[in-house]
Amino acid sequence: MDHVTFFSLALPLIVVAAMVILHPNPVYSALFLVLTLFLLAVYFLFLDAHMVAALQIIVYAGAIMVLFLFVIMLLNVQSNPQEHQRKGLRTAATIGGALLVAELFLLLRRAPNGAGQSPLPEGYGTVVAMSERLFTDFLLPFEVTSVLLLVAVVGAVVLAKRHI
Amino acid sequence: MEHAHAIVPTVVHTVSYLRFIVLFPLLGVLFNIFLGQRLGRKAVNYVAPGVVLLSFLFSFVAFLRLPQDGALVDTVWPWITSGSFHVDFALRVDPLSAMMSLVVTGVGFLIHVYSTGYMAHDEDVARYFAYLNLFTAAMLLLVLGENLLILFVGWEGVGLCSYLLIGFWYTDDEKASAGKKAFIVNRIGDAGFLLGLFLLFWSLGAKGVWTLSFSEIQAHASALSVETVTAICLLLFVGATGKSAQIPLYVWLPDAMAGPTPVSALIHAATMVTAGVYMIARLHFLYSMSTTALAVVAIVGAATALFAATIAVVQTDIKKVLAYSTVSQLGYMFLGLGVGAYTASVFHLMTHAFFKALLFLGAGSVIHGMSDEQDIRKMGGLKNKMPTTYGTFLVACLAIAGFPGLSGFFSKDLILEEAFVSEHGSWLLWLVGTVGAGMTAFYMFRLLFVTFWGETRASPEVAHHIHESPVSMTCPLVVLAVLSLVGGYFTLLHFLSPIFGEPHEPHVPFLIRYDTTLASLIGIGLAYQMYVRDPDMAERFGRQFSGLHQLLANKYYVDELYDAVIVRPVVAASNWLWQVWDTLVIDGTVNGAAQTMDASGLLLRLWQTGNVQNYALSFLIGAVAILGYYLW
Amino acid sequence: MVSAIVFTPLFAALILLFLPKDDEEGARRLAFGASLLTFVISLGLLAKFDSGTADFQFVERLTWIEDFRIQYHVGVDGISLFLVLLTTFLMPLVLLASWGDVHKRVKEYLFFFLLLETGMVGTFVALDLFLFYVFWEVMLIPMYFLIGVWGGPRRIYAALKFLIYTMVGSLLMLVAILYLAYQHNAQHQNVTFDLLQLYNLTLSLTEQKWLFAAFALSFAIKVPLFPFHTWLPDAHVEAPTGGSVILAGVLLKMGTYGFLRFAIPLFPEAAHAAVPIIMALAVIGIVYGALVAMVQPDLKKLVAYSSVSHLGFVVLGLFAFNVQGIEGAVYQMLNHGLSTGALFLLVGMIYERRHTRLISEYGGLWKQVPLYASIFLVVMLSSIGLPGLNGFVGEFLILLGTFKANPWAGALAVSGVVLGAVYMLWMYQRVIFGPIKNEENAKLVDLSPREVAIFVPLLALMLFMGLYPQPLLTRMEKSVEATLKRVNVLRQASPEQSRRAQYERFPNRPPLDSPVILSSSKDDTELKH
Amino acid sequence: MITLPPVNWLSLLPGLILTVTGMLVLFWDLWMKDEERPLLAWLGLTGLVLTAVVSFGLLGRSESAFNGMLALDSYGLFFNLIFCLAAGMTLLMSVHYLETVDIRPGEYYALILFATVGMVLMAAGTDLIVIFLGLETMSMAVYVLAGIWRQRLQSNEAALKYFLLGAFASGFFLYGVALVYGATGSVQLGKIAAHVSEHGSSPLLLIGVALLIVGFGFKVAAAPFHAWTPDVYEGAPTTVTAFMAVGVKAAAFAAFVRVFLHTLGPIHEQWWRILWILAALTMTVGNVTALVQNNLKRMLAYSSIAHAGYLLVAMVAGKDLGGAALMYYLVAYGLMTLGAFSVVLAVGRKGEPNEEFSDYAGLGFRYPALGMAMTLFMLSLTGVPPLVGFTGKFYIFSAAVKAGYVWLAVIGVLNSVISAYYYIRVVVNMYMYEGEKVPDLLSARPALAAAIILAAIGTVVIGVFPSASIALARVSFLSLG
Amino acid sequence: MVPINYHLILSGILFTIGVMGVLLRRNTIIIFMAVELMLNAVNLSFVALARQLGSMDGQVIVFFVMAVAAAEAAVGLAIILSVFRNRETVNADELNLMRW
Repeated sequence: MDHVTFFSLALPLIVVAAMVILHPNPVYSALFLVLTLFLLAVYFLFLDAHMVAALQIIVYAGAIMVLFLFVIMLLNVQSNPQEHQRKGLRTAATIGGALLVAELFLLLRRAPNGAGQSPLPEGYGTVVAMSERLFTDFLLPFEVTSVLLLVAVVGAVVLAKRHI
Repeated sequence: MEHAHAIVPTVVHTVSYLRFIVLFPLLGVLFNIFLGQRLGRKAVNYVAPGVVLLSFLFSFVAFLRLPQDGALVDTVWPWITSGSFHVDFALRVDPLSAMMSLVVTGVGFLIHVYSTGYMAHDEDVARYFAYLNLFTAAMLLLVLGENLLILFVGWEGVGLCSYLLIGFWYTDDEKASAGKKAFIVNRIGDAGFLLGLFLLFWSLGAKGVWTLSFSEIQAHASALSVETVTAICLLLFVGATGKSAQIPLYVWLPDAMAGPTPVSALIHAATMVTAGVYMIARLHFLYSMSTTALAVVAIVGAATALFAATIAVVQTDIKKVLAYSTVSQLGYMFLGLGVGAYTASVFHLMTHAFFKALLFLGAGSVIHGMSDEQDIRKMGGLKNKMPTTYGTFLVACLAIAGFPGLSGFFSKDLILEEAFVSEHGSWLLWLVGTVGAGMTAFYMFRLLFVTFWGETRASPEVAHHIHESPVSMTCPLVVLAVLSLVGGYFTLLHFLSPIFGEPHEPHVPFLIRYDTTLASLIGIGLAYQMYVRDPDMAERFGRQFSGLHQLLANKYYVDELYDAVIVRPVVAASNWLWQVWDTLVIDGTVNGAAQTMDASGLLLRLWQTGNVQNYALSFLIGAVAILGYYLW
Repeated sequence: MVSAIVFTPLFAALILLFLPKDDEEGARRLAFGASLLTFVISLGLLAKFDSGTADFQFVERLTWIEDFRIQYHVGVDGISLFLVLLTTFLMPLVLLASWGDVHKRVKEYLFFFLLLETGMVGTFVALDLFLFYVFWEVMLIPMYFLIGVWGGPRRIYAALKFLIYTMVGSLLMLVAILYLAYQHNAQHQNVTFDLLQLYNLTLSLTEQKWLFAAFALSFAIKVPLFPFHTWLPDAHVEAPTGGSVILAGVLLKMGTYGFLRFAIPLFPEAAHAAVPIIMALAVIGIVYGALVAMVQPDLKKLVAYSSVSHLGFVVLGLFAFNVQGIEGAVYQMLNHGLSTGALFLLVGMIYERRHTRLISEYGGLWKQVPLYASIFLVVMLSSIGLPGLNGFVGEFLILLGTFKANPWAGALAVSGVVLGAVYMLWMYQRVIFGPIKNEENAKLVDLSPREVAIFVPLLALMLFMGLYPQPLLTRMEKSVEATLKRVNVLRQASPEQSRRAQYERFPNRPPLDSPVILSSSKDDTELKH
Repeated sequence: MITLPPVNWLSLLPGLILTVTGMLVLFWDLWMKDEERPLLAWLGLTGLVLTAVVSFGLLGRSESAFNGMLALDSYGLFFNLIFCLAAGMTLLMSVHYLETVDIRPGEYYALILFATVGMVLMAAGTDLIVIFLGLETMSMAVYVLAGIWRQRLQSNEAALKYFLLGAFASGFFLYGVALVYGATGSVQLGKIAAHVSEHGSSPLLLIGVALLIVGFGFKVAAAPFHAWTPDVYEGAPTTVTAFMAVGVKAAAFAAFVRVFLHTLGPIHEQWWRILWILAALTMTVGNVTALVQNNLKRMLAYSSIAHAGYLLVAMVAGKDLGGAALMYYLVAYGLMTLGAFSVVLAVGRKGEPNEEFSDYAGLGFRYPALGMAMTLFMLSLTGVPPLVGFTGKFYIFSAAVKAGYVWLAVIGVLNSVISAYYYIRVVVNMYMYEGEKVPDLLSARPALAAAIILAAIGTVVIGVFPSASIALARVSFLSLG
Repeated sequence: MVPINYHLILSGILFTIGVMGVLLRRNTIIIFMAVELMLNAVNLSFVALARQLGSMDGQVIVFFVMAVAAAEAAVGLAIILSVFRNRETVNADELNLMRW
């Protein structure tokens, strides 16, 4: 990824991500999040992560975010009039956030920055490469994910079902 | 290597019957405690004096068997051994202690007998005799103790009995207080005594002599430096001022008159109060080493003699007069000790035991006859109603006044002479002593005249009841009167020479030779003038010198002074320590620590606002801090 | 045998739990019997004790926690022997006294008492620091309950104060114990909590000072040394009679025992360095305790503050670092156990009758209860150290030793003797003497045979220990000397001192020189033979 | 063609048994009558006992499975025992509790079992992703469990707070994983360890470490990441609170210790100061705040924070004794905390939770067994010998002192003193005040009674005779290599 | 070519935005969305690092993260729903039944 591509993706990403948390209307926030996810997908493409990019759009932007939007609509939550009241927290959070980003910046700058990466193996980032890893070394996590999802399902049902 | 072993002057003969001298009174104590109440007054009246008589007999046996230049020692059991410290429970009879034990048991027996009459109407007689027997035992332990610690045991023991007996009529708060005061003032002295004992022990220990035994101390005393000896002697003397009622610790003795009169006679006149004199005599070899210590003893003694005499002049309570007189006479003994006239001093101790016991018993007889009245202003004219008492009292007064030929004369004269001529004496000491002697004669005869002569001033009911005391009381009076008469002829000088060395014949100037006689005659004459020939004169004087009179009548306000300077500040300080320092400061700090914790808890609790975003914020702060650590 | 003494009470306590709930009499008998049995067994120790050695006797050793080489290691020497005996001796008396003063939740009361006995005896016999610590803490809990449940109106505050205060010290001591164990590990390649092995550690002076401070704080709180004493009056005032007796009689001794057994021999140089501080605190404690005791309106508080004063003597004696001082201190521990224990019993008995402890409520009791008053008198005299009774021997030896170590401290401490007489006699006068001012007192009943039975052994022992202390002193001699040797061997003796030490072994030879006594004898510690 | 790697069934066995049991519970629940539902608890218990037995039997093995993703070692197995203890006791406590509240037993028991699966994975996982997934599995189940009493507002709120902060923390944790991955080129602990011991630390690694600390810090409830704990513990159903306090904390520590003491052990120098401060802060904040609580559950929540602090002390102390000390202490902590919560349950009754301190007034003498058990637990939590809490603390402070962290040990013991105050307050209330609360009879709740008795016996026996368990903890910890 | 730090720093910025979102917004759903943003920032790191290292592991991990995100979404939204049912609010400020 060259500098032009990087910046032309990074800057919109930051702006859009910022809009997620800044826009008063939850629906818009969610939509901005979807946008962020899209941009990220594009970003992933440039990083040779084709499969991930696809999943990002299908699963994340497609499935998960729809769920979010659905709940927002369901609860019909409007922007909260008291949104801006807690000034102390806001100031503290802003300072904390600024410190965090500054620290991350300073620390990550020091990270080893070999721009010339190791040569990519054949088929890097493809479905084949992905699934090969997934069913060999990552077999156990893959199976564990099933338990995780089972828990999530049971949990969601227990909590959300009106009358059990 | 200048350490020299002094020759131990006495040959020790080990015997095992001395313990019985102490044991009999102790058995009497047990009898009185456990059986006295049950077996009744009669049994008590026989047993209590009986055991003392047995002690007297054993003392007498010991006295008779006393070898020419030796001592009898009875080691009963090893008492305390701790490291290099070793003390036996041992008793010793040598001329000094033999004389003392005879006086104690002899006078003690008489007073026990007297008490059976005096206490005839008291329901608690068993307890009384238990105390009295215990006192006898403790006193015997004191005089017979083979070492300084056993002496101290007796020393404390007699203090205890004094406490118990002064407060014998405990329902009277004042009497109980007097007992307490006696014990506490004595304890102050004892503290000094203990320190002296420690210093002596360790100083000798540093020379390789680990002992408190008198003979051993005597043998090695010369190894000690003069400074050390001075310190030891002065500390021990503090103890003596407490026990023997010298300035500044004499204050308890007048109050001690709250006890039954026989007790005053035995403890606060004849025996216990002389313990300090005995102790110094016992350790005379130490005192002789230190001019300073002797000087202090002499000055305190002389000062006390005069000081107490001045107070006695204006007292109106018959027992108080006698009490101050005792303090004064004890002053003479210390004066004697201080000028190195140990024999004279001990001699005076003995004669004083006779006549002062007699005086107290006489006073007791008077009080008994006057239905417990003690104020001499309400007496008068008793000489006809109580002839025996009067006669014996007169003998005693003459003896104490130093009337020539009676016991007091010899001993007092000896002391005054020595005060003048001894290398440790001075004309000033002599002068003070002589003036004091004159005053003694004056106040004693004032007492005699006011009490026994003239018209009775008692209320009719009391006057009606005035009677001579029973035989059990008058008999001891007579015996003591005889002793007061002839006591001066007991040749103690020679008897005690194994202890104090051969007496030397002092060269005494002409005037000094008759000082005692003169002083006593002047004193008696003055009293006669003031209280018999011109009874108003005393009152006139009193009015003319009302300030002085007040001062004397109030005993120089010493009690008040002590109260203001010591007692009150200490109590106030204690209260302050308790309520402010202990409760507020220390406990406040402790509780404050707990409260700080609690407050911190309340403060930290504010962290838990219940708001999930605040929690996230604290979370973020933590993360930022940790990242900051790595950045830094 | 030692284990039997430790665990008999515990065993009895467990049996007690299974007794029917309302069988109070049976529970009392069981507890009393068990404590009596324990006492009898402990007499066996006395009988078989060999006073010729400083070694620990009746030693039992079992591996307990393998990983830390922690052992169940118990044994007694001449010092702990008597403290064990004191504990087992007081316990039946206290339980006998409980017939009168405890009427609610009797079973639990007895349960905690027996548990307490196990803890106390265990503390005295433990030779493994871990074991010691376990017993040390175990003992806290029953005492806490005894104060908190059966105590007076402010019992909860007092109990909590007692617990927390003691814990602060003891937990810091735990860290110090751990440090020792691992220092041993560093030096000798094995970790151990065994006291006898830890004696062989070499520690730098700085280390010693820190560790000594940790131990000393714990013990100073327990003693209690001024200014750590404020828990004591509260605890005493609120505790039930039996609790007070044991608290004063035994628990406070744990502090002084701890100094003697642990703090001083483990850290001799630090102990020497601390002498001025500790002596100063002890002397302050003596005078301060006495003064404050003097003005107390409450009987129990008075006795409590008197304990502060008395224990000051004990600490003073310990830190004199000579035979007299330490033997006197150990002796005084026993004395204080007896006399203050008896005082608390007396106060308790009168409290049962009148339900007040205010001195001003009493007066003139002799008339009504002469037996009580007489016993009180003897106990009081024992407490103020009258010769012929036990208190004197201890106090005298302590002062003797202290005077050697530091004449000024000795001189100040002697004032405690005077003040002791002041507050005791004053109190006695106000309670026992005088006219009966309060009508209630005219109805008082004198001691019952059971109550007299409690005092007979106490008084007998007071008299015996006052007149014939030698059997006790002989048995503790070797142990005390061994402790002293530990304290002194590690110090570099100056040539002058060693010469004197040599001389002291042959006391009949004249001295080589005549040093000025006071100044040079100050830090000289003599050892017999 | 992909060839599946060989599957080491043995290493999966504990997790597998639990998963299957959980699913059985779910299925059986479908056709079960209401009054039979307690049987589900016994089914779950059977599974847990079986897991424990299997784990115990496997002790001593040392195998790596799934290409270094999962370990079959004594370390993980020892933790399995703790998890089974926590879950098993929770089930015992739940049997009667669920009858008094509106909670569906089927899902409840299944979720507890699934959460335990997650814990087992966390303890045995030797790959950050496995650990992460285990963590999420466990967390997800516990989020739901916290809010499973749907009618109770506090329960809802607890779940939401826990969830939001948990997800937030997961983000940090995952970020840490990412950076560690970047720094070392792998997420497998073995490879990370090899990389670290070869190359030492790098800035990227250290940020990763920092973020991992944050993530673990949240799960173990270390200050300042602890703030959720009191609210969630108070709001969640009591049984779940107990489960969280013991199980979740143990699991988090299991992974924490494996990652830090073992994998990142070579760069101990780089992180011990952070944990030192966290430990000191956690102990102090937990204890001091607990002082002013009036609700027993909330007090126990703060107490659990404080105990996390003690456990962190063990981590600071590091490899030599620290790890084993931590494992032993977790057993101790588990026993006494579970016991304490059991008593809290026993004192409560339907519609009347009786969780305030004042509700305990006078209980001690009226219910001697209950009182005695609670006293034991409280004293043990304080660290009074010879109970297990003391032995555990002794072990931890030993480790600290041995490793040279004397001052941390001092802070620790001073904190113990503070803690005495509030633990003893419970005892004070039980024995020194009068009250008239009447809890349901314990004899009508045998399962709960069994839990209390079990915990009490454990508290005493393991405390007085700790040798065996200490040895086991030591051996297990050493199996980490 | 852009150095790896660029990606990482961008990831860091996005992560911080997510964190800020959690702290600044009252609406729990939006807070939750901010958390998702954080996860995505991490994903970016993973992918960039995987690219840098030339290993597929990072991408596989992203796959698992998505699975976790999905699970979280299901559970999280269910929790929010159940709270909303009882309290008619999703405002974080009003979740204060338990405190101190």
